Amino acid sequence: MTARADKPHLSREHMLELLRQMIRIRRFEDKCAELYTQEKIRGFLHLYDGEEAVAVGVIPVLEKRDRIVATYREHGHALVRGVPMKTVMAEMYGKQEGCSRGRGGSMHLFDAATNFYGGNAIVGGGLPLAVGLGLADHMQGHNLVIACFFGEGAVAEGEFHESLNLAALWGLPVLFVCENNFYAMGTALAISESETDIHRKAESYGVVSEAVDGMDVVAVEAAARRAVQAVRENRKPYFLECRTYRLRAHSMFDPQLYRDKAEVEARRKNEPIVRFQGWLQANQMIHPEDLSRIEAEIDAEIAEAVAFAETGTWEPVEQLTRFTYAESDASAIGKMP
Amino acid sequence: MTARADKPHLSREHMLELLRQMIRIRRFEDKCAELYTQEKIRGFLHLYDGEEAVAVGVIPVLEKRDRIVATYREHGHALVRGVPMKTVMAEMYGKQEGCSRGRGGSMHLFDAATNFYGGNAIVGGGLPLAVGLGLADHMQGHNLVIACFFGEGAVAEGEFHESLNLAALWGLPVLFVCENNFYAMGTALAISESETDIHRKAESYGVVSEAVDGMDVVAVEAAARRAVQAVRENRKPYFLECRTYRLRAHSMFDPQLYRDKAEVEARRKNEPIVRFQGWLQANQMIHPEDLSRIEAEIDAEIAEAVAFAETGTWEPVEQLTRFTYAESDASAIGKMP
Amino acid sequence: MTQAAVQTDTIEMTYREAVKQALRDAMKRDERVFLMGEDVGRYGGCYAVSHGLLAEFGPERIRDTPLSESGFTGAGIGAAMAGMRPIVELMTVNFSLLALDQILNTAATVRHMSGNQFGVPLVIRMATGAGRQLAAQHSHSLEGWYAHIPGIKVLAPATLEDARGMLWTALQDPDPVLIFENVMLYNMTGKLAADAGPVDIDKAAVRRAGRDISLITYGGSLWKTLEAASALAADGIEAEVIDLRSLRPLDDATIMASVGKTRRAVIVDEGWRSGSLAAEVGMRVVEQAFWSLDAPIGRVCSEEVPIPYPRHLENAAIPQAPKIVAAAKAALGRA
Amino acid sequence: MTQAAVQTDTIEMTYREAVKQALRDAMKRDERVFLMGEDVGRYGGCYAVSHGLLAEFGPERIRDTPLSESGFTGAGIGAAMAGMRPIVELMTVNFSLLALDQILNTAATVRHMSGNQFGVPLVIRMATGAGRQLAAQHSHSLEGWYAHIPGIKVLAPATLEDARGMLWTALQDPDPVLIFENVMLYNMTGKLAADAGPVDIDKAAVRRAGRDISLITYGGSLWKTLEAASALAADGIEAEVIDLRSLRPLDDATIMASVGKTRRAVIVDEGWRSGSLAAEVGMRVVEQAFWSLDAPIGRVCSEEVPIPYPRHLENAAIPQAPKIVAAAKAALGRA
Ligand SMILES: Cc1ncc(C[n+]2csc(CCOP(=O)(O)OP(=O)(O)O)c2C)c(N)n1
Ligand SMILES: Cc1ncc(C[n+]2csc(CCOP(=O)(O)OP(=O)(O)O)c2C)c(N)n1
Ligand SMILES: [Mg+2]
Ligand SMILES: [Mg+2]
Repeated sequence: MTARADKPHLSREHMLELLRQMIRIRRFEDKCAELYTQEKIRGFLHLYDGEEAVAVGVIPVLEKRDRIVATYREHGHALVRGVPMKTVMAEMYGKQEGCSRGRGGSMHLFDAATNFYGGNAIVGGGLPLAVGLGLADHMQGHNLVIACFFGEGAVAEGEFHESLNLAALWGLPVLFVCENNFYAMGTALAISESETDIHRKAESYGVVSEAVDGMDVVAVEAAARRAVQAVRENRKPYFLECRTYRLRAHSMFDPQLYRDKAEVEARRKNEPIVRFQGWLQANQMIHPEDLSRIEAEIDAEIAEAVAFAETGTWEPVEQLTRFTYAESDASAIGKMP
Repeated sequence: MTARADKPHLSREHMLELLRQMIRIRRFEDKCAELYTQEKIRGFLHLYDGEEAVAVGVIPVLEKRDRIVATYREHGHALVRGVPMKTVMAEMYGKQEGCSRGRGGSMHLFDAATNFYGGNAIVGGGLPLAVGLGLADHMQGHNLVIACFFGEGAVAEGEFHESLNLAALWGLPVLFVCENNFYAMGTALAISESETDIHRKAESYGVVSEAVDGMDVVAVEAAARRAVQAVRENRKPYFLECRTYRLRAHSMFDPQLYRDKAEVEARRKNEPIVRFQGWLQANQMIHPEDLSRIEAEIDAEIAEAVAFAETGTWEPVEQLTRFTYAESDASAIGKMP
Repeated sequence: MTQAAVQTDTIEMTYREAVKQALRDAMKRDERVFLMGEDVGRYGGCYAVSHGLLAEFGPERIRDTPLSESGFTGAGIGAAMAGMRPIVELMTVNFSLLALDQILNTAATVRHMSGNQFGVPLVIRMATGAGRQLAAQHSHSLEGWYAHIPGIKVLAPATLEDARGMLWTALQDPDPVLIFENVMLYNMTGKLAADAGPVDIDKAAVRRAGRDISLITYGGSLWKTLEAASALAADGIEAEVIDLRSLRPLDDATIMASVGKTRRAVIVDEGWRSGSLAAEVGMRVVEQAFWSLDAPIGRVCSEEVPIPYPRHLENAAIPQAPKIVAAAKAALGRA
Repeated sequence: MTQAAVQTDTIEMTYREAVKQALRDAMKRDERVFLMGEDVGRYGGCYAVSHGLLAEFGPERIRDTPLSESGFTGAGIGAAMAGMRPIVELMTVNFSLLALDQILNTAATVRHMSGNQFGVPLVIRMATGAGRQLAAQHSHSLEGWYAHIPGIKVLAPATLEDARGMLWTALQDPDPVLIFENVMLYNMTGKLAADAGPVDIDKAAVRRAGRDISLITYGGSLWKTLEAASALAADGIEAEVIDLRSLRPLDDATIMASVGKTRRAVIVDEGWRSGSLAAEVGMRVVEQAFWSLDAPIGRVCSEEVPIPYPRHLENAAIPQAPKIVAAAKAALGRA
């Protein structure tokens, strides 16, 4: 692992927390995949397997008041941010107790309490929104940081270009985090971009940028600290490219015809949990008991989340059209426009 | 003037032709402005006053088989390309004899005979189209060059970004000509772009680019030769930024509140016709008779064009819905879908 | 009510000026309000609506944007979600297509997808309509088309009162509201009460009472329809003219009350005929008031053609008073 | 005609396979044809429609694009104007909003603006519809909405024959044609004639003859409507089921012939109710066949809400057979 992170954060406790969060996401999603085959979870399900170091490296660096915009591959972001696992799971079930009241599902996790601005299923769609959150902060002077996550596939969209220009032009506090996992569904980076060194694109907007090994949680965290600090101090956007890899299929429907099993296997050897855990072990920073304790805690949390989701309630069909518009009074419930 | 142009083209005859074309555009448009106040021409009218060196420098370098995509400020491009002045004028009148049969008006000059693919009134809208023309050529192997003109304002649009990437990624023979006149309506470049050195943006797509003094017709021509040759030989896009200035209002409705008269006056001193003419005179390449002959010829051409437009015919109202779809037979005329 | 007030002091002004007053008023009343769009500041607005506001409120709140319709519309959505009250100007409806993903997939869905945790109190203004010989890419009338989208509201101010009064009400709305200003109205002058202020945005207005036929319309077509109603009156036909004002939601009650009385209806709408708002209004009448109808409902819409440049063809492409008169007479069996 | 052929050899296959055969056939017949879109090649198509075609035709003609909907749709327009016959796949209608400017402002207008000098013989395919619990941003049914635009044609193949046959006919069309494939149909199996080929794209089809009421629909809703018709038959009501097939232009003649016979109609359409295609069809019936109607026209559309994720709510949001049955009975006064 890199040793560039500020020393104070290299405490054993902190390291264990990073590891714990990555394992927590992984196990949660393994459970989701299982529940998907049981048809408890439906629709599209996009797993973060292999990319956990990005959310875990970046999000804890943010303050509570900061805001986050994510994509349809956002379970990890929501969990690390502190959206309660049980409300995330209930959302995947489509239950009223879900963090989006069951209306959104896997791709639309929202949580006002933690300033989690969703889950967006339109590739690139969250970028202008993040610019707007940054603009509001710029005008309100709250000194926030807006972290906006998106895949490298989104870089080809016009909205990427418009958003970077606006953020730079207006001096908005947006941290653009590109999760470059080298594939957009089945389209490899070289098939979607003429210039594959993504972080260099930020230069053409005058935005400071950096690329980091997104499989190394310590490196990501160190880069995120620099980035968040720069945004907070300079009130300007910053571009962080995290080079990572998606170890599973794009969604549950993807037969992965576009890449070799061998490529995936090679990458799996370097995946962030194994790698970080190995490093901690080699440095005697973790003991077997730590790991079993962590895993046991997480398993309990997951079991509780599943139980919560299972016993959750279905929204009555009479309430179908609710939340299309704000409700001025209770009598609006069930009223058609 | 720069002396970079290949010598063979510095013949007196060629120089006079460059001058003639610039004056031709200028006088044609002066007439249009006059006809606009007489309400012969209506709708939006965008004049090219001050920017003539761009079209005149670039377009004659293209071959007949090459294709051109322009904007709503395209009278100059159409004229230099060889769209007959009388059909351009008839189009401005909205007469059936117009180059777009009167349906398009000033912003939508089209001419299949000269491969002139319009006149597009959506800023940035022509860029993807040019990419498509390039793609067709790439697949058909005709070895064409597609010249796509657009203003610097279009650079902020997402379509600019998508188009540059596609052209570079797929190796398409598109010459992107940015007519940087430093204003998009009333919005100065620095208010629309965080990075104001436009041609550098091409780098982030791996596209070769160059900026040239767009008020110097010889320099533009020399750059265009390099660019067209590069596209034709390498079958790759090329980005040419021509730095120029719009001496008149954006359109006939623009009170020009956004810039000082003094700025415009200063620029007018350096305008391409005065400048080139002065240079030719200083170098004894032009005689007063040349100028009067050229002007007389142009005035005659304009008078003829106006007469042609005046005596043109109005499309009968019964034919209103024609050309919404192709007509398979004559009986389709006037039929509503 | 939104009828021209005659009792108090009135001021003669243009529709343009009424919109500007509304903008200025909103900016003064609420510091969360700001205006953002292409050329709203230094240029003074492409239809001169915001002329002078930059000097008064500065470039942060009268914010010129680059040509990035999707980007700055999305930025408006984000700013609205974070407590601001943005007014995004999309210059004209023709360019709004570039922002449609943000409008339909984000602005209109966020409240629902988030289970009511986040709302988008955003106002989007744009000019709409043909009539200025701007040809096929600059003459769309898509407000009725936008009215298809659940999650947004769609307003079409036709009068000075509404141009002046709808904006503030829209800004109070917790959900996205689109306001369409017909380009042919900006120069229209009229009298407006000196103390004119916010108006409701829920109710259609009866702009002319009549017993023989209901002419239902909105926006720029209102004035052509009123002209047609005068012509009909000369022939002894008393048409009732309804100004829808809000295209989404539609005020069914006012429509049905009128048709219930007149038993005949013609709908006038500048959108292309197929899939026009007129079809929706007509279908609602069929659903809710079929048995009151004495004749088929008529509609006068735009012809199914991209708007051509020449004046005579443009005029023929969009609704005009004589066509409305003819349709009304046809519905009355007096063709 | 497009009815299932029973006389010749038939092959059992899915709707997906029928679309693929059509693609393969077109690629083989005309070397100007190519397919371009996100993940059409290496991934095999997001709904596996183009699986295998990359191996057969190579990456130039089965062209994977970056995520740039506006860019590659516009590139399709340009390529079509320069002599190619592109098939642009927009993956799903939900993402087509990003390309709407190119579709409406360029593809639909070029022939007109250029005075008939240039045409855009482009086919754009996309998946449409709800039913897979993909929630608010991935479940739109906007084909009826697209049918508002003059200059384009809009097709909705509901059967294997049409999935197989419409593409080639669309490719012969000199103007842009949009083909909407309902996501719920891809797995549908049926028998298709071994020699199935191009079909007309002008006529609506009577999928079930009946005398009591006309049920007018298209695309994914056809099968729910046929199911409803069976249920109605059990109650002694013989419904005629019309499959529109082409949403623009609409085949008025077939619609009016049916309604003229049955004197009652219900229109079924998965678009949101307000401003739905159903409104347009209903309005046309009112305009052209008002005096034949014995009862108000009914419509069964989607509820006015972004489609929610949970299955029970999604099901309730979109048309279903029981609702169609109820609407038909209501129109027959048998509610
Ligand atoms: C505008 C848009 N186009 C297409 C899609 C379909 N789609 C969903 S995810 C995806 C790939 C995105 O890749 P990337 O941005 O790299 O993110 P990743 O999935 O790799 O995390 C595509 C094409 C979409 N959701 N939105
Ligand atoms: C998509 C779009 N947005 C807005 C407009 C309105 N508009 C017309 S020209 C123009 C300025 C364009 O500036 P630039 O690209 O620099 O070209 P120039 O007019 O300077 O030649 C604007 C904003 C438009 N036509 N299209
Ligand atoms: Mg990716
Ligand atoms: Mg410019």
